[in-house]
Amino acid sequence: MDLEKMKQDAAALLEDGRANLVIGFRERAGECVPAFVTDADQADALTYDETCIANVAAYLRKPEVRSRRPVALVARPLVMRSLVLLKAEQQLTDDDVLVLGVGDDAYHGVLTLAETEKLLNDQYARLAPDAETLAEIERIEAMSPEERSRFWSEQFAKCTRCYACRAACPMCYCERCIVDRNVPQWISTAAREHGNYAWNMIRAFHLAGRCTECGACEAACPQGIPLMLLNSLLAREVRDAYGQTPGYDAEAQPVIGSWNTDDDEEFIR
Amino acid sequence: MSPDTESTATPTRARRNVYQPVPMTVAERREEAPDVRTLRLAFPDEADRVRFFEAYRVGQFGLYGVPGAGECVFCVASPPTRTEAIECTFRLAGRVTAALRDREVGQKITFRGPYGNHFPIEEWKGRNLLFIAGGIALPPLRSVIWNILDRRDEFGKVSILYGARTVADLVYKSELAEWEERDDVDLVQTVDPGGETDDWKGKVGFVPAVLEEEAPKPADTIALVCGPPIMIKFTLPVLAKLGFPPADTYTTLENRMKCGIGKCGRCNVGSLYVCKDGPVFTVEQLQAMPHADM
Amino acid sequence: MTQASAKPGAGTEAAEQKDWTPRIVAFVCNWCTYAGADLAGTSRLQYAPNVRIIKLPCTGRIDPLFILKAFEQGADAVLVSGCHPGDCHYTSGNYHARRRWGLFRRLLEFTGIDSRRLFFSWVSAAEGQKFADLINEVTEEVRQAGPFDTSNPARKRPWT
Amino acid sequence: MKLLDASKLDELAKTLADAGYRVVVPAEDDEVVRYTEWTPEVTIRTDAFPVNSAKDFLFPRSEVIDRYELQGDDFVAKDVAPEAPKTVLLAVRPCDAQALAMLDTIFNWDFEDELYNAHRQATTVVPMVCTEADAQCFCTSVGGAPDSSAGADAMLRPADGGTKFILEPLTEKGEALAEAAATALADGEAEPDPPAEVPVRFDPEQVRAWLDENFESDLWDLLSLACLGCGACAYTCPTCHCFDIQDEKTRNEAVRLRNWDSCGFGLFTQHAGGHNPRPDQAARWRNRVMHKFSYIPERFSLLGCTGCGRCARVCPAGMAMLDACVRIEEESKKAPAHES
Repeated sequence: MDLEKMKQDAAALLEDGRANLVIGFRERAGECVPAFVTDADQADALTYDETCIANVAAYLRKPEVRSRRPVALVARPLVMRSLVLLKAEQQLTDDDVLVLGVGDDAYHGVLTLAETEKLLNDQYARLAPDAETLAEIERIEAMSPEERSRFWSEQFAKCTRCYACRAACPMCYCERCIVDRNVPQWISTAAREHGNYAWNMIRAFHLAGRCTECGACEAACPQGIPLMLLNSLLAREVRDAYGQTPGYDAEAQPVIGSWNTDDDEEFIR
Repeated sequence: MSPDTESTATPTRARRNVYQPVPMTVAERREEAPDVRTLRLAFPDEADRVRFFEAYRVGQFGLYGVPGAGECVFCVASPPTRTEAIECTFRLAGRVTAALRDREVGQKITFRGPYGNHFPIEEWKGRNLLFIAGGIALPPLRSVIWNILDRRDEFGKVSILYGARTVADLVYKSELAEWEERDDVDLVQTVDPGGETDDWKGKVGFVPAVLEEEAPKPADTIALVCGPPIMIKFTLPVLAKLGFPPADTYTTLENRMKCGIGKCGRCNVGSLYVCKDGPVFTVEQLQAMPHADM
Repeated sequence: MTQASAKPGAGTEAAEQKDWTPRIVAFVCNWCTYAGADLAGTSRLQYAPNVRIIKLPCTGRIDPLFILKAFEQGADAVLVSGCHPGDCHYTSGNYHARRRWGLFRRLLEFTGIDSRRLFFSWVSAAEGQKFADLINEVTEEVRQAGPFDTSNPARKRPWT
Repeated sequence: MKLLDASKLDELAKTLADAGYRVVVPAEDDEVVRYTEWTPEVTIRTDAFPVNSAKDFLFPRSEVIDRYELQGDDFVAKDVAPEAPKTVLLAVRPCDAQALAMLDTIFNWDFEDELYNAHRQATTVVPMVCTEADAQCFCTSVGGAPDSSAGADAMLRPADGGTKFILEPLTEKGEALAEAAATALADGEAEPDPPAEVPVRFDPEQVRAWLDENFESDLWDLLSLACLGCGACAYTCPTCHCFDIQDEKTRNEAVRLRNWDSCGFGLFTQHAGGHNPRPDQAARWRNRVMHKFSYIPERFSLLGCTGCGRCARVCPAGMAMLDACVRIEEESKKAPAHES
């Protein structure tokens, strides 16, 4: 991958004012963490490898970042899809962002949102879901309901309700999250069984048809809860039952929020 | 901070833990303005009442609650000179205030307090007092006003400037009428432009503007200001211009609180806990904190 | 243990088990299924008394939160029922609901609330008999499935 | 000298459990190491830094503080007895033990918190000297040390090249624990291993001096730009103690709960009327740094940070208190703050 070219592009964007901020990655003590570059001469600190898992599109909901638009983001295909999806959901316009595209060990240069959409469809139309995650989903599906219940009891018992999963997700942009609403209080805020279950169910479900399976939420979870099992299960259902893979079409209707007359209703009596 | 304004709060009864409140009974409830209600609360347990009034100084607050809904912080709106019951006045804002609003006479709520510091009124004997309040922020000053009026001889001139968005939003209307009648109280009422009614006899204008126009004299006078942040922001410069020294100008901070006892960590302004070191501050103290968001 | 002392919450677990009858919460739409239930009633059709009906304007209004809350608070099963496709009073509420439930039930199954506790149906205002039959069917199936596992993470436990 | 074979930590835990202790140990749980209650099934891991802090067992993430029986519109107060089993925090990090001074202070500085104190009094603290540290460790910059015995009732010292532990009781609680563990221990001599080398990265006095002069600074905006506003740092921090109080009810019962909360959340300080004294993430992150390095020192004469580095290890945005302090110190050297 042409890292040097990416650094040069980032510097040039900042230099000529096409972007006021570049969000990419830097190395810190052997780890890859988000980097915020506002001056061209800092662009040299940028780096990228496959451990750069954070979805920096999440920053676009931050007022402090929005006030610096246009913002350029270092984005891999799954993050690009988040951006296209944000545009489809009217959260972004072409003027807000530029993309420093990375993927398949290649640097794709500076892209507009429209070019990003095209690149995705041309080169990344078939992104294989994570095989390990799918296999784990199938393993759990093969369990009895009681075993599944026990598995998730143990997982959700770890949840401290720090909401790092929500914070790390670009699609969690509600001004006031349902869990922070208390009239009425639908979801218990205590880090106990039922509140943890309801929170994790609703978080996953609010992302049904909107998750690009970038994995940022699971990576963000300090407690190691396998959140991608929930997200990927729903993503798989969205693909299989409704034939949709979100994030490829900025004109697309949301999966939940639209319908077909011939949608599956085998489960309805 | 003078020793007299330090917290005197003590738990009001022997309890299993510091968060457990005492029950109180709604003795009376009054509709003050749209969505603003006053509850008069009696102590079913005489020992709780005695402990409360041994501790209570004007300006302190309490946590009023309904089990299952939660607790809310309001000042004690009645003075320590009236020891049969206490009153609180609140605006409907969420789950707890809705539950409190729905409590009927004879039903119980929970209460813990008094917490926080207080207005050092014992230091004000013989001095004049100027009260400036906006909207729903009259209750913290109302307790001071009645405290002063109940000991009228000990203090000088009492002037009150009270404003609200509309005539309907003025709280304690019957008491305003009473103060209006009294010769020993000088009351000026105002409503925001457009908030007046046909028969409105008070002023029309924002509190800071009316204050400037009234131009009260600062000589030997303590000023107390309570209101929404925006009102305070524009009123303090007017007071300064009129010559009121910051050390003699008092206000209360109304930061969000949960515990009320210096633990939950959300009310702090700098290293000060509003629940312990406040809610009463002089403007001089506020100016010394770069941290106060006014 | 006598019948009288075996009220819910009063007896031992074994007694509860013995005297257990399913508690089913039904979220139904105002225009079709609720009218169907009404018709079943006015037609004096007999059906199992285990269902608590909660009426909403439309199945499109039934938030997944409602279902979670029902399980949290002790339901053994949840039934969601509305107008047949094409019959929605608001044109498309039931189509939206159908897609939503198609996904949400997968999530619940995956986390241990299986299909023996989640029911979906279309019942029109004219289908009083279908409603009565449905309730009987659902009640029997839940009876077979037994009480909802109190160790399921969805269920609220006593506060400690 | 009371000795234990390094391979027999599990046996020590079992002996203590048999003696009636709830034994909290760092243990492997999927791919994460966390402090957890010892059972014969757990695998103790002292080689990795636990993701949670020991505060979980003194200040639980959710705790019932009050309870009522509801009778229609009426209610009757019920007893609340904190569940405070006799506990040993075994082989925790010295920085976890050091943090107890902060918690002890905040829960007792004025009003005494009976719930916390019940847990605290029932707890014996047995840290293990760290012989390894990672890039996020900075205890030595904030008055701690990898072999600090601050807050400890007894110390576990790795010895003889990691083959043994020395159990060294320091307090009465520690003695009682050593007695309860007697059957797992042997008398003998061993050479303590050298503690980990943790370089000093900054001077907290220097940081504080800058903080005291720079409530308003462009640096806050820059430092907080990465913050996504979650509670991961606060919830894993051993000294963070902010909480929310929330009621929950069923038809017959209402409970009042104390749940962890974080100053990083936007709603933390938001008034009912909508006004927010900390309106943006810069103000919230500033409060976090100020609280630990200025407000707490000013108020209680102790530091609000023990340099455990958990906040950095868990932060999804790659933020770190260490980095912030180092940066602040750099800044203060650029434009020296007034002597305070």
